[in-house]
Amino acid sequence: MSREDNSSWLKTGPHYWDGDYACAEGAIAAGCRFLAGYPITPSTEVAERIAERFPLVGGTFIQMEDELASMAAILGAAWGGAKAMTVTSGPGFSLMQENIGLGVMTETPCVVVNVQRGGPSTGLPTLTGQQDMMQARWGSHGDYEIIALSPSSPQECFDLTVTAFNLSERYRVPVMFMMDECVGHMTEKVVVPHLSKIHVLQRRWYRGKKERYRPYVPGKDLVPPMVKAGDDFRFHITGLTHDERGYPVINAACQSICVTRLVDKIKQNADRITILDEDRVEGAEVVVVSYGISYRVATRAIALARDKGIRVGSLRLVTVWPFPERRIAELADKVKCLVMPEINLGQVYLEMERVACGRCRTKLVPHCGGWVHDPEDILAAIVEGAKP
Amino acid sequence: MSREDNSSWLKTGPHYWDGDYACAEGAIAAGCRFLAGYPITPSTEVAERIAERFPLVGGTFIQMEDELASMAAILGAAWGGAKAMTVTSGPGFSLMQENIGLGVMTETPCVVVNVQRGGPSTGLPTLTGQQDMMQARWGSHGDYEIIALSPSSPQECFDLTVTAFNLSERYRVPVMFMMDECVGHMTEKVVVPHLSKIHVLQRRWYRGKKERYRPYVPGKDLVPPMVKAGDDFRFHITGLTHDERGYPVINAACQSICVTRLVDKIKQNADRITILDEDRVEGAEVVVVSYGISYRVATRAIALARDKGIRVGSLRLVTVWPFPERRIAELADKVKCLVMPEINLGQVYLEMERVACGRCRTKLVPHCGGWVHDPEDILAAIVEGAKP
Amino acid sequence: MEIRLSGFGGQGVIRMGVILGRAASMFDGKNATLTQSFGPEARGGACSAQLIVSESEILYPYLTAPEILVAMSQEAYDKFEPGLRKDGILLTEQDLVRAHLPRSSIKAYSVPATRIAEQMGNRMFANMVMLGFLAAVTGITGRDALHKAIPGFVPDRSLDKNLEALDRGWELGLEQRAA
Amino acid sequence: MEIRLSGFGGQGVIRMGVILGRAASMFDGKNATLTQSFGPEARGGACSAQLIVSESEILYPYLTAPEILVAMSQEAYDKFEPGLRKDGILLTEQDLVRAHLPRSSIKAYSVPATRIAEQMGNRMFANMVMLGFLAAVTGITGRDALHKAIPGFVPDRSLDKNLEALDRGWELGLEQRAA
Amino acid sequence: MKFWRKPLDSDQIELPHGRVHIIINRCKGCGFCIKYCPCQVLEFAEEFNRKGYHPPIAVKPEACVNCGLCEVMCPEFAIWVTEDGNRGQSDGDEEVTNESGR
Amino acid sequence: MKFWRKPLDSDQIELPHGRVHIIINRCKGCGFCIKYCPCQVLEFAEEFNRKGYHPPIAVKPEACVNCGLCEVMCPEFAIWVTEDGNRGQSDGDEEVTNESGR
Amino acid sequence: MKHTNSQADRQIADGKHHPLEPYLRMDRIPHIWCSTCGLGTCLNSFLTAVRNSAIPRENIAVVSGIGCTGRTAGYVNLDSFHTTHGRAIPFATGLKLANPELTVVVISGDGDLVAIGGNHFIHAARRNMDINIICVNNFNYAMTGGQFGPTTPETARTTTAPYGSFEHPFNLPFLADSCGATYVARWTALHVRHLTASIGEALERRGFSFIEVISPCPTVYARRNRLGTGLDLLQFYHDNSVIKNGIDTRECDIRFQEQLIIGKFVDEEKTTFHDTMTGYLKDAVGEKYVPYVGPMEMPGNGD
Amino acid sequence: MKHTNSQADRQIADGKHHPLEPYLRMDRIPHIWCSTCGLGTCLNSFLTAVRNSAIPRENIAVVSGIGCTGRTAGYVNLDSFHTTHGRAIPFATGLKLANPELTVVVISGDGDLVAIGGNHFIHAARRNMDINIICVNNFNYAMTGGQFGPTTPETARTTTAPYGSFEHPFNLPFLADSCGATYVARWTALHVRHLTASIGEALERRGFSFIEVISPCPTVYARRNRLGTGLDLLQFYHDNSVIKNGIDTRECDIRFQEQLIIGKFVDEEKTTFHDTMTGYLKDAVGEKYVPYVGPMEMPGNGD
Ligand SMILES: Cc1ncc(C[n+]2csc(CCOP(=O)(O)OP(=O)(O)O)c2C)c(N)n1
Ligand SMILES: Cc1ncc(C[n+]2csc(CCOP(=O)(O)OP(=O)(O)O)c2C)c(N)n1
Ligand code: SF4
Ligand code: SF4
Ligand code: SF4
Ligand code: SF4
Ligand code: SF4
Ligand code: SF4
Ligand SMILES: [Mg+2]
Ligand SMILES: [Mg+2]
Repeated sequence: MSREDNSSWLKTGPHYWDGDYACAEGAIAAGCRFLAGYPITPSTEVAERIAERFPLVGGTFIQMEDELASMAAILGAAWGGAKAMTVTSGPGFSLMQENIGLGVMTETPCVVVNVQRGGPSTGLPTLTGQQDMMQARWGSHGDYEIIALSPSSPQECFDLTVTAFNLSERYRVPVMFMMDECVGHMTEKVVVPHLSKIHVLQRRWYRGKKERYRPYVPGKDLVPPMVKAGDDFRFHITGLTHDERGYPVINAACQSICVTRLVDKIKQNADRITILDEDRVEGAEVVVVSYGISYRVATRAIALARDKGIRVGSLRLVTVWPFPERRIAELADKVKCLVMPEINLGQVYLEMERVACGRCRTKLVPHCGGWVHDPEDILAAIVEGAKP
Repeated sequence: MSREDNSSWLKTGPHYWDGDYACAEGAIAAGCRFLAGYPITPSTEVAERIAERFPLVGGTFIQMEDELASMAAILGAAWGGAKAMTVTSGPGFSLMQENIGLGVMTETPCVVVNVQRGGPSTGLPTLTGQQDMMQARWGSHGDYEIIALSPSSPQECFDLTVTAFNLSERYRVPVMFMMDECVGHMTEKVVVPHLSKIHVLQRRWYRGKKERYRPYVPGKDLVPPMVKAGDDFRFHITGLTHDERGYPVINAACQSICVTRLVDKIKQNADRITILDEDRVEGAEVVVVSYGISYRVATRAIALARDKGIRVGSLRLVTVWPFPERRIAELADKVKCLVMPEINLGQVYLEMERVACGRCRTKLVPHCGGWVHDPEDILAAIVEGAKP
Repeated sequence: MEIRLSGFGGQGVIRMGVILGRAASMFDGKNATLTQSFGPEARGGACSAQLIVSESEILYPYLTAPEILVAMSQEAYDKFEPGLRKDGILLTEQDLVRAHLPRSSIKAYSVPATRIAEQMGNRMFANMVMLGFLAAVTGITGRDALHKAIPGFVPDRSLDKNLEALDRGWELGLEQRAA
Repeated sequence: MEIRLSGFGGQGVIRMGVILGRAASMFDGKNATLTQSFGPEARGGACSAQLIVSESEILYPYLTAPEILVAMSQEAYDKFEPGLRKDGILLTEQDLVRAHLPRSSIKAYSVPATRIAEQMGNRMFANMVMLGFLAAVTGITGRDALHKAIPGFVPDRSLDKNLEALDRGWELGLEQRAA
Repeated sequence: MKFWRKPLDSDQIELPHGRVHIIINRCKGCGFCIKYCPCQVLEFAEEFNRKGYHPPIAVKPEACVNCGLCEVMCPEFAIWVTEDGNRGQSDGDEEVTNESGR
Repeated sequence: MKFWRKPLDSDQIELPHGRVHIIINRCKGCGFCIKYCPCQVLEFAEEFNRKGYHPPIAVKPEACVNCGLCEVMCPEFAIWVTEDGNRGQSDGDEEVTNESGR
Repeated sequence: MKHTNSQADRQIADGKHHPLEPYLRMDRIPHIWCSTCGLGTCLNSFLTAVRNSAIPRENIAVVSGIGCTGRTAGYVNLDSFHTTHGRAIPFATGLKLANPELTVVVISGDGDLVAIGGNHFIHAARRNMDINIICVNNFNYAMTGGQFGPTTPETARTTTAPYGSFEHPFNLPFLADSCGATYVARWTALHVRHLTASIGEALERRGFSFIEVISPCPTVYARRNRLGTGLDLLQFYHDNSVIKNGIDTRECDIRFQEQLIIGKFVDEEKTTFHDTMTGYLKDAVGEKYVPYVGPMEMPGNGD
Repeated sequence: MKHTNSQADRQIADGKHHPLEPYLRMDRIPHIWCSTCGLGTCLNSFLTAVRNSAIPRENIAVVSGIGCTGRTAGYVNLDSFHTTHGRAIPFATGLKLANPELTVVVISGDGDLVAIGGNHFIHAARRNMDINIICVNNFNYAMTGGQFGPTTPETARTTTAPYGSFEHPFNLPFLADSCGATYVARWTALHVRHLTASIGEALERRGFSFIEVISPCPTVYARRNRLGTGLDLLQFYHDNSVIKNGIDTRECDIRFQEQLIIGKFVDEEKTTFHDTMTGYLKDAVGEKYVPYVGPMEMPGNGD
């Protein structure tokens, strides 16, 4: 909302921004110079900010005719060489799923921001939810793995947008930036660091010989380097199952190689991708696992529980997908109960329950959406979980 | 493919049909008289069959401009009073997700057929997969519960399509009919029973006073009766969170009532909805849990394992969603291992693992798609699972 | 300090919150977390902004017991008045809110913000009048900080008018506080 | 009895399987499960149909050791010949398949199906020639059952031509079998 | 915008041709009826209604020709006319507001 | 369709204007080149190629005027012409098939 | 006025109620639209046409997408459907085909119908689907706070075109025409008499009809462009509209705050989708053809 | 012919290779298209135009959707993208805007571009997005086995119109025209010279161009309609095409096996999206405006 000095592309210094604006500025800081979007509450402010800022920083913003087009356009832009992003909320996110799949299949780096609102369907357009978390994981047809992050403050909307772009470039996968309306419309001080303090990962360009370039020959990390259109590589990409050359090969053997690597490049690098924020987890009897706005709400319940003498830890999922199986399994062996508040009826919780595998109790604190939890509800679950 | 006597609308008697045709005939038998679709391999034959048959049985077939339109059209048709269906495969299924959500939110009975092929993205258009199972559950934004069935033979493509319509009318929810390419393109004898032997559930029309009609006042089973346009009820429906009158109310309290009932009408009726096909499960050390074509393939592995003296049972998920938590939990207490072959990298399996909750071992036999499992791979998992 | 600003969409309620929060966080060296809630997706619905101003880090971002309530509409007043702390401060829009009998412990002000704004030529300035009044009667932030915080949040061409409206509110607030 | 029919898209390979399976299941009182696999989504790719004919219920629907292989294209031949049971029967399209040295235990026939079909005016009939030939040399089902099974699976206007092609293949098969 | 300074509850006179009815608290003060009335029957009231808008009042009720334009233009269904001779006591007075007309 | 009964590997004569090259096994026998050659240079061969199609052969090679129509119409990139004088030994013979031209 | 929907009207005969109250969901009034917004006027005009129409109101269904305009479905006391953004037309298509007796009216915004919903728009027009489209064109996506869209005139400012829009907008009548629409008209929220008559005409005829209504959005469009209130915009329409019935639709471009060409541009007879279908299939299938038997009569033996 | 792409051509100088081999992914030849299908000819024509063009081939990118035609992207030895069904145009839009130096050509089927992709088509035309569309119209969805679509002429039979199609098809040139397309032409697979020249013209000019190519699909369209092979259809085109350059696009309807009007119908100058954007923003933003700096130069300090 602020219009302070627009001349320098990076707005180093303190600001009073909401999460949506901070996300837009984070994208600019990450080097994003292409955004295609279609307005939808409560995410529109990200695009609005971008529309104002891009002409001042050398970016191209296009408002497409719908979300299908927006998603397709950022894939095209990524192959044109840009760091690209789109922004939406639930209904638009549903429409993007097919082309998110194309992004996964063609290993196209890009960032998809979903400022979550209450669903299903048009639901609660202006109110919050965390109900698209499983959709972020499973919304497109076919098998794939994805990376999803969830910020808890405007500052993180800035910082983690940069991280989202970095992960996207690192692993060549569309990264889901799962905000929620509360964080998107929360306004706090956001400090933009000096340029030199922001770690931006550039696209990992192919540096080998042109003649030897094959689009899908991965490195040791299972990720292939990229090229872009116009550089005489004359490469081909397709959403069909393909071989290393990027050519369609329609059989089970090629499918196995193609899809296995797509999945493994995330699974095998999961520990490197995962970002967790832990607080007093060692020695805790109960650990509250949370993300997004629910983390902020949980802090109050945790404080109240600690006042009652319960040893409560907090584990915040900064990255939600891939699910931090290893860490959760470790904790399940140590604690009495893992408590998860989500503004949904149990989504990420299902994964937590599965991974805990009966080794400790797990407790969901559900919420249908439209508002955040009453901290008392989380507190009750903690108290319950701390019982012998 | 056959053109035997087209004159009577129900083709009682034996036929040699593939699964796609059988599904089309099942829809006709169930009273479906509206189909909107958009061609896609390997599901097109269902629509083709319908296009040929509907003019002979009083149905309206329309080929829409895309899958978004197809899904929206069947919702409209359902409110016009028709039993309606659409047919697609992975990419089209992705495009339908937003309006599936509208169907869930407005409690619109209809059937969505997905003849699954290999994904993600365009993937393996002509080859099989079971990779959209989680998408069927989580593909639209927001929280909801869904019903999904999976047939294992052309005969079941007929029978279960009728069941799918019945469940859809009973619970007022879009029912996902999750075929796979193998079953869709498998040709076997299909016997169409006499009309009197086919149980068809009619729409559960509202029978109360017109003036007192409110669209979302549920019965004891949590399901409200329906009306249709043109009967002077002058009702309103919306994809927004709504009250009993169907009017938008944008707050958390209404959301809680609205979404909770949508979810509970499936969850609380889960035992009534669930259809399982069990074979020698009592006393088994290992139970193979499977669905669709994978069940057919598993039968061979089971036979081989029994030859080896292993006590193997088979549990076939005829309904996959809602997941039969109760039965799986029961079995987990009794067997050494639950084995699940899926033509995906672990989807329904995640639910099985979660529900088994460490009380028995669970084993996934994954397959990337494009073809079915080698029965030896399933056998190996059974043998492994039977170990002490 | 927990403050709730409320009214209907289009009154600039959220903007009041942003300017106040910005003044506190950028020019007064405090932490200030602003959260907001809308009614339906369109204009005209109920809307409210919640501001916490604190010297220490704010983790839980919502109000637990608001000390200040600004109600710019009847609906907002009816909804939020009961939640106001019993020693709180209440500001209502004079023409748009018919206050019930106020709780005696509460310090209540009725502000003719819309009327003043209309006198200035546009009811859109009502929020600035209210903001100035609010700052004056509560001392939550100084007039200078507000003057610094406003540019960029109102159209440049009406900046002066907005500042004038703020000052009008401020003056009125000072008067009433004194009274 | 496990049978694999193979060739490329457009040759009517699947249709052969359907007609054969239909004849067996509807007119011979057996169980017959037909499965199929395509190549790429368009025409011209490899395609094959697998048919199991059995007196008892067929649960596992795929071939374990095919006894009969029909190969209408080189690609199909190269791919599937090694899987044919060592005492199996092999039928190849004469002009389109160059067979390797056949395994001695296999009974191999080279059928000029396309050529005969072209003589009849359209290579689309090649599958029917092959089908007739197949039935004749294997005795898998009778000519009558096939004649009953065909209507509805070929355009009505070319039904007679198709039956004729079938018969031509049948005659040739009988000859060769006798030979 | 200029206001007509006659209080809202003033009586209306019966008209030869048309009789205008206004539900004051339904009005959002857009002024469409006022501006497009061909006979200048209406003016803005000085008072606010309950929503905070200035509704119209019939300042020249006798001039109404029952053209119906105010009725069909009003976005809020707050104003309509009946043929004169209709005895309904709905002279722009709050009483007409039915229970849902909040 | 009538076939030209001269075997596929017959020699071709050098032409005054254009020299036609055919990769027999790339051809799918559509006949576009044959039908639209303005000079009736081409005919279907009687033999099948490896794909089972009848490819064209140049039956009147001397008549080719190097118009290039066969070249631009061929959906399979199986036929093209060079200006006469070009010494490439690519007379419709299989040798021209490069390794990927299966 | 012929008060055919007279039963509905009985309750308002006492003059204590606005004559359109029977056509409104009074428990939802006041609506959410802003002061001086044109949408209430459009709704008023539509309901007036319904009231005047010979079609019994139980046979009229309204389908809307999402947007300020899309809220219309929620206020009409008719069978009404508030669907998803952009999908009102295919929903209406299904509704109409499943219950061909219905008169189906789609009322939605420019963004809903020709941005995200553009594909359905052109295909429904092409098929001559028997539905009536009322497209309220306020030159922007209002519901989401005023972004530009495919109808925003060049240079107009919106939140996502903070420096002004530079995309060429559609000429909607021309677009509809090119797809085969058989009735195409454009009016403004000021031209309520024409608009009402036009809607009435569309309701009563068969085939795809398209009525564009230029309507003020003071809150998010006009304000950002300093065009004043809705009242000012009506004045603008008054001063700048030219009625040119039957003009070539090519000529109907709209430029920012320039002349507005309005009128009825196309009015042709063409067999509707439904009639074509039934007629064609009757011929092609012959005796065996069984037309769709209507919604209630589903075969089956169950409960 | 000017062999500007001469380097690419060097390898075929020996006459042992088809001159277009450098422009083809020879390791994917033969393509999957049927015998007598027109798609190979369309590809040939396109590549001939590329070869003749002054644009270096590394600057040409091809984007296809899904369909038989959509497979084109897989055969051209250029940067090429086989995207999702219907989304070639928005993908191409992103590609073009991110790398404005590229000449971006969308080659796809009628179904892909105007059934599922219709919305993107009309909006790209409206924006005058600087991409070239080659739409191969074979009157059906061929890849999926021959269903009717929005271009199928009335009465033609397809698998989903077993009794014949009864929908009115689009007149694509008129549709493109109504959306503002600045170059609109139609040819057939027989008119390879004209087609090649037209593609060449489109490649070299700026702005949205639309070239419709009527092309035989013998396998699934012609067969079901008993129209013979592709050879027969070329003959039909020969006998029934009339070149009418510059004719009003309204006149370009296609009826089943009737006269085909072909030619170049529209060729106008209009500023492209990109040029409008940069020009407009330069004016509106003034000195502070920083145009898009091209793909490689992303700010940042990382590795
Ligand atoms: C799939 C989807 N995308 C975006 C939105 C957000 N959205 C709601 S209304 C709207 C545009 C409304 O514009 P218009 O149709 O012109 O209606 P108006 O509000 O201007 O009357 C948008 C983009 C949505 N609800 N769903
Ligand atoms: C979302 C989606 N829907 C449907 C399909 C199936 N599909 C593939 S190609 C095609 C139509 C092809 O028609 P056209 O674009 O005309 O190309 P043609 O094959 O005729 O060249 C369809 C419907 C798909 N791949 N994706
Ligand atoms: S009916 Fe006509 S004359 Fe009477 S008040 Fe209304 S607009 Fe004026
Ligand atoms: S038209 Fe209606 S809302 Fe507007 S001022 Fe008149 S009565 Fe009030
Ligand atoms: S170049 Fe021309 S004349 Fe020579 S063979 Fe080809 S088509 Fe005939
Ligand atoms: S045009 Fe090409 S494919 Fe067709 S016959 Fe001639 S050489 Fe063969
Ligand atoms: S935002 Fe605009 S269109 Fe929406 S209700 Fe307000 S004035 Fe009307
Ligand atoms: S199916 Fe038709 S369009 Fe596709 S390759 Fe074959 S002939 Fe060509
Ligand atoms: Mg609009
Ligand atoms: Mg096509």
